[in-house]
Amino acid sequence: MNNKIINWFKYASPQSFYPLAGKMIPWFWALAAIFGGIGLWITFFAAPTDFQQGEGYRIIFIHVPAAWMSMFIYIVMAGWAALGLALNTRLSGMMAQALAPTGAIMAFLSLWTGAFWGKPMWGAWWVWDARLTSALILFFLYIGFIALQAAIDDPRRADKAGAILALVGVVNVPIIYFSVKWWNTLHQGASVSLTKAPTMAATMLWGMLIMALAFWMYSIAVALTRVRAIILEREAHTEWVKELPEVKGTGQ
Amino acid sequence: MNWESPAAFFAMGGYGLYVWGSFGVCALLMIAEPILASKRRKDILRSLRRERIAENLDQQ
Amino acid sequence: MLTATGLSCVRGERRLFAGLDLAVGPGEWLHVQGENGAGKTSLLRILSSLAPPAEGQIFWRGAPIRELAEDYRREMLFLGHHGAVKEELTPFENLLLAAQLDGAPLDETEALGTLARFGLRGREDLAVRFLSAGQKRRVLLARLAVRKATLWILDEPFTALDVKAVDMLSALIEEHLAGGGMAILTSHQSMPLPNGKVLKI
Amino acid sequence: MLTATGLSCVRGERRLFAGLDLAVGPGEWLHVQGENGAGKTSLLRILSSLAPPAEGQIFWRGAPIRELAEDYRREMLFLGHHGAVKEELTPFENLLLAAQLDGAPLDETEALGTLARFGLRGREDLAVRFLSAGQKRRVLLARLAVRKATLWILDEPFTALDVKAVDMLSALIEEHLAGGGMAILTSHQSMPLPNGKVLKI
Amino acid sequence: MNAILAVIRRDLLLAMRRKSEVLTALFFFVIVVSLFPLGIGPEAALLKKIAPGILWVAALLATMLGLARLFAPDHADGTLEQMVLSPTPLGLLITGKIAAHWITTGLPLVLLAPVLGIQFDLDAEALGILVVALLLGTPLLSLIGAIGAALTLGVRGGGVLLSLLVLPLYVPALIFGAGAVEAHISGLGAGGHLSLLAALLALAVFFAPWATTAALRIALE
Amino acid sequence: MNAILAVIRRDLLLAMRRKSEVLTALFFFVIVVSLFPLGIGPEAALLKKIAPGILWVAALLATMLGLARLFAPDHADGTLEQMVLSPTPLGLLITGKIAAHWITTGLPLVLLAPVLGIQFDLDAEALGILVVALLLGTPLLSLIGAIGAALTLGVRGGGVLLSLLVLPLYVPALIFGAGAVEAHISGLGAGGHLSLLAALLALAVFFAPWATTAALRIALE
Ligand code: HEM
Ligand SMILES: Nc1ncnc2c1ncn2[C@@H]1O[C@H](COP(=O)(O)OP(=O)(O)OP(=O)(O)O)[C@@H](O)[C@H]1O
Ligand SMILES: Nc1ncnc2c1ncn2[C@@H]1O[C@H](COP(=O)(O)OP(=O)(O)OP(=O)(O)O)[C@@H](O)[C@H]1O
Ligand SMILES: [Mg+2]
Ligand SMILES: [Mg+2]
Repeated sequence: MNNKIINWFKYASPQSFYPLAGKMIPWFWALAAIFGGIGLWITFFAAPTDFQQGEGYRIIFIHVPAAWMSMFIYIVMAGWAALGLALNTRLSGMMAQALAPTGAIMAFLSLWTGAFWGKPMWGAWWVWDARLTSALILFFLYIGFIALQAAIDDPRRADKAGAILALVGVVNVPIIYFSVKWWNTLHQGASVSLTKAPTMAATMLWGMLIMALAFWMYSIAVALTRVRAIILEREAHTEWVKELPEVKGTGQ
Repeated sequence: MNWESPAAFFAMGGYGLYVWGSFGVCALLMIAEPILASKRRKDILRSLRRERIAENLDQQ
Repeated sequence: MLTATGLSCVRGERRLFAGLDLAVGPGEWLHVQGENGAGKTSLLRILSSLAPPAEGQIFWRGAPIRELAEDYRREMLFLGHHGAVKEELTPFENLLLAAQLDGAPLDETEALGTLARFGLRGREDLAVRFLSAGQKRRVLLARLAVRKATLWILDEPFTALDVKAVDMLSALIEEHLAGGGMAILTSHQSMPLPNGKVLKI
Repeated sequence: MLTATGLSCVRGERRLFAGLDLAVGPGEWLHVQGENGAGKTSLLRILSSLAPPAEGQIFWRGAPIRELAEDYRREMLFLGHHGAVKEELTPFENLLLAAQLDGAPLDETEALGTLARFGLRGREDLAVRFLSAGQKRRVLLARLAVRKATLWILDEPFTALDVKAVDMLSALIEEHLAGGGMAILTSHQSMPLPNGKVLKI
Repeated sequence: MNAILAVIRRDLLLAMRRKSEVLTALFFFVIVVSLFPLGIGPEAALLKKIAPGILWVAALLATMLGLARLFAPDHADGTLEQMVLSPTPLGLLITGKIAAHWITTGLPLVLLAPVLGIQFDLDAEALGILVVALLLGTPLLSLIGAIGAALTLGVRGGGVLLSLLVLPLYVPALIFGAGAVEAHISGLGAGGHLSLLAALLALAVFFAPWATTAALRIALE
Repeated sequence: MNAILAVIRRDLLLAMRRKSEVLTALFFFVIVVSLFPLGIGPEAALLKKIAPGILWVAALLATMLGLARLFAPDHADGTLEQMVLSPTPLGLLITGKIAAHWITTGLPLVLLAPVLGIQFDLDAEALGILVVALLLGTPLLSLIGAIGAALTLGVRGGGVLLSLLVLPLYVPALIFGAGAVEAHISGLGAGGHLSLLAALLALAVFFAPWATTAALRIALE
């Protein structure tokens, strides 16, 4: 028990996390490739044509995982941020910073694929639907987080300011979600509404779940890659970085 | 298999633009992002190595 | 009694100083000296608890200042490069409001008297914006006289002051020390005050 | 040759000085002295054509500076309390851009050399925002060395500089004077330069 | 409590001294509201329909414009540093500053809004609801805005970054605020919207000063 | 000419250094545009009708927000004083600064506007006209704005006073700009509006730099 805590703290230091992350990355890439392969196969070959939406519905296999990821990542990011504020561990801030761009990309993908789905289905690239609107606002929150961190030069300050923003955001995301939803249902005009997806066929469900797993693995792998870069940038002048094989020139 | 020919596959039953527009951008971003992330690491490694060499030169 | 042990300061990737120890007792003052960019201002900000040190500990009457928090701040007064003086307000209003924020409201006659002592007679009701460089500094320094603090931390207090004002301020500091106060100053000129210790960075 | 006759300055309803005459010839410098708020800065702004005098005339080589306009400004360099230094840019970029704006682009090695001369080696690529008070002044003063002006008008140039920098700047001014330049300075300290005239306000 | 009052008095005095700032925030509100009919065209029915939305967006922008100057001047001249070093708890001083901000920007908007509402042909009851909604909503805008102002303090490009951070967080206030008036106009009753707005305000009153203080401490470190 | 280019290069360099400023002006535009549907409600037909007005008002506000920082930083750190004292004619330097302002704030808006137009379901031709109108209109906004920025330089509460001065002057640009797109949508043809906009621009190009320079000289005296 005691040992575990010590271990945990050991890996919370950038110095020991850096090589650990390096070892984990290839595994996550491999998993991402496997799940991605299976998922794509289901997407294009196993899943049957939808009798209502034709082939266009295949977008759902990336749209939904991207939308899920964009929300998950925000929560994970806020979690790291809270940890950083509470325990003052350096790694937490770096993790939050590494996750933000991936989260923003996921949010963007959900918007983009949604728009490319909406055009054939609704005849419009965009409608001011509750879900769409709150996804858009989530994207803005990500951009705000990234812009704030980019605008502050001192990394420690950037971490803390980012952490507060992420926490304020995480309180607000559900508020925003429900307020937009309510706004929309009260005023739903003559415009189109999201046709509730029919009870999904088992293949589709499986395809979506597997694609979601692939997105998970991808996100972890990229975030770890990025956190390694951030660790190096921040700790460039520490002894352990200077002793790294890849810096000494003996590795790679 | 639900596709009669590669052409049918790419046409996606008339939804080709939309389906490939989505999957294309998705693939593009998911390829670009890891490349950029690892380039970021390589860049900092390169500058660290350069600094090290300069330091060694200074000491000599 | 302020003591600090093993202080170090890192700005960006540059280590300005490390392993710095200091102690100032009642009636003593410390002259922090060093070249431009040596880290004097950074040290003063650390001592005043505005910035945390990269390493090391600071004690006030034996207790760490991090823990003392408000108790330390009540006894300490920090005046830096910036004025903390509102350009739109008059010297008089500035002085009254500063005292109110400190929780020790000031009597109007006392405020007027202090301003006159600092050579601002006739400028009490002119917005600070119109004052000359030296007069602005004087408004700031007037806080020294009204706020009863034990430890003064002053960053280049003599900047922009003319000869008369320099003498007056020296006398003020001397009086403060004689009453058992402490002071930490930076200055590029030498200072004619007794009981000084010098700390070179 | 800069001459001025019958200058007076009014700020608000206060007449700071009146009937002021002065003349500075090649190789000479003028030390403007006075208490805080006497009107030194106001005088310098008038002489540099930034503000018009309430009364009086200023002549440069015999012609009124109002009429000379750009011809006067090309030969004159004014450095005041404010930096004219961009906090976001590095000292190196600041110097290059200032030179470009003056229409006399600077060679990169020359710029680096000047910065090193002003003790900013190792800070060439750090945004000015991070520099210490004295280092910021040094960036500003580096313009003295790169801009070839005949008349220097400097408002408290020694503020915030450490001993070494004060010596260096004095040497620079001396060199400028030896080469037939002129200078008008304010300072509350005495200055060890030859050929000085004193103007008390 | 005394400290809060001292800060409020100080900030109001400063606002009086820079009178133009308060007045022009108001004029900004008026002008933005008046720009829309110019951009959209003079159709009365259309304008009436979008009036609550426009009034709220304008109020939101007007509040936001003043935000950049909530802490910046105090930061620039070192007052904020002195506040951190003051023996009074920083949280109280900050609460005072937020309150003063609302008094100088939010309150005037609330008072002016009915006049502008009349221009769009809103009836008396709708105007009443507009005022109540703004009365609940503008303090919320000040509270949330203060967090953003503190986070962007001393940061490059702070002014516009501030809007980026704050505007998404303003969305619920906007939706319920404008929604209240619209719901009334379309006969649905504004009660629900208003009580949600009040709940948000209660949440913000407890949470925002804390977050603002934490952000300020970081900015000054 | 060289001087103009030097100033443009300098300001672009500064803008790159404060990247967030440029980017966030853009996002401000995006966010303001997105706020309106939230205030007004999700009805597609209504939104499509008011889209040009909203886009133009948002562009106008986004330009205006950056205006306060057109001369203020240069004023604060004494650069402007040095520009006045520089042997290069001040008018040229100022023209350079205005051009740089347009490149960093106006141009990105023009490029982004079509994307936002799509959100409001505008068709391709309407989007084209929107872009042309903005291409003519945003330099106009920068030019007129520069006069206001110069006039309010160093004035207390300048930021908001600025909006007060500038917004009324922006009205013609707004009416013709938004009018062009609306005229097209309602089938009237946008030619008239666009050529009026072009005429205004030509007028401003000659007149505004001169007025700005004069105002700056006064501000610095
Ligand atoms: C720009 C446009 C769009 C955006 C931003 C968007 C956003 C989202 C988000 C955030 C989710 C996850 C919601 C959740 O799990 O509760 C989601 C799921 C989903 N979206 Fe979209 N969407 C868009 C367009 C569309 C379109 C056009 C369709 C279909 C006609 C669609 C169908 C779905 C379906 C079926 C789900 C999964 C349903 C579920 O899990 O409850 N979306 N979308
Ligand atoms: N991000 C950074 N990276 C590298 N160096 C930095 C950074 N920030 C500050 N510095 C350096 O830290 C030092 C700060 O010094 P400080 O302001 O404490 O000096 P000082 O002793 O008060 O000098 P002065 O006499 O000029 O007032 C400067 O040398 C500055 O160049
Ligand atoms: N509007 C005004 N009304 C009255 N007096 C004013 C007004 N504006 C400025 N003054 C006075 O004019 C003087 C300006 O002096 P100036 O800045 O030239 O002084 P200085 O000699 O440079 O002083 P220092 O040594 O402090 O820099 C100050 O005494 C100031 O109080
Ligand atoms: Mg210093
Ligand atoms: Mg002066």
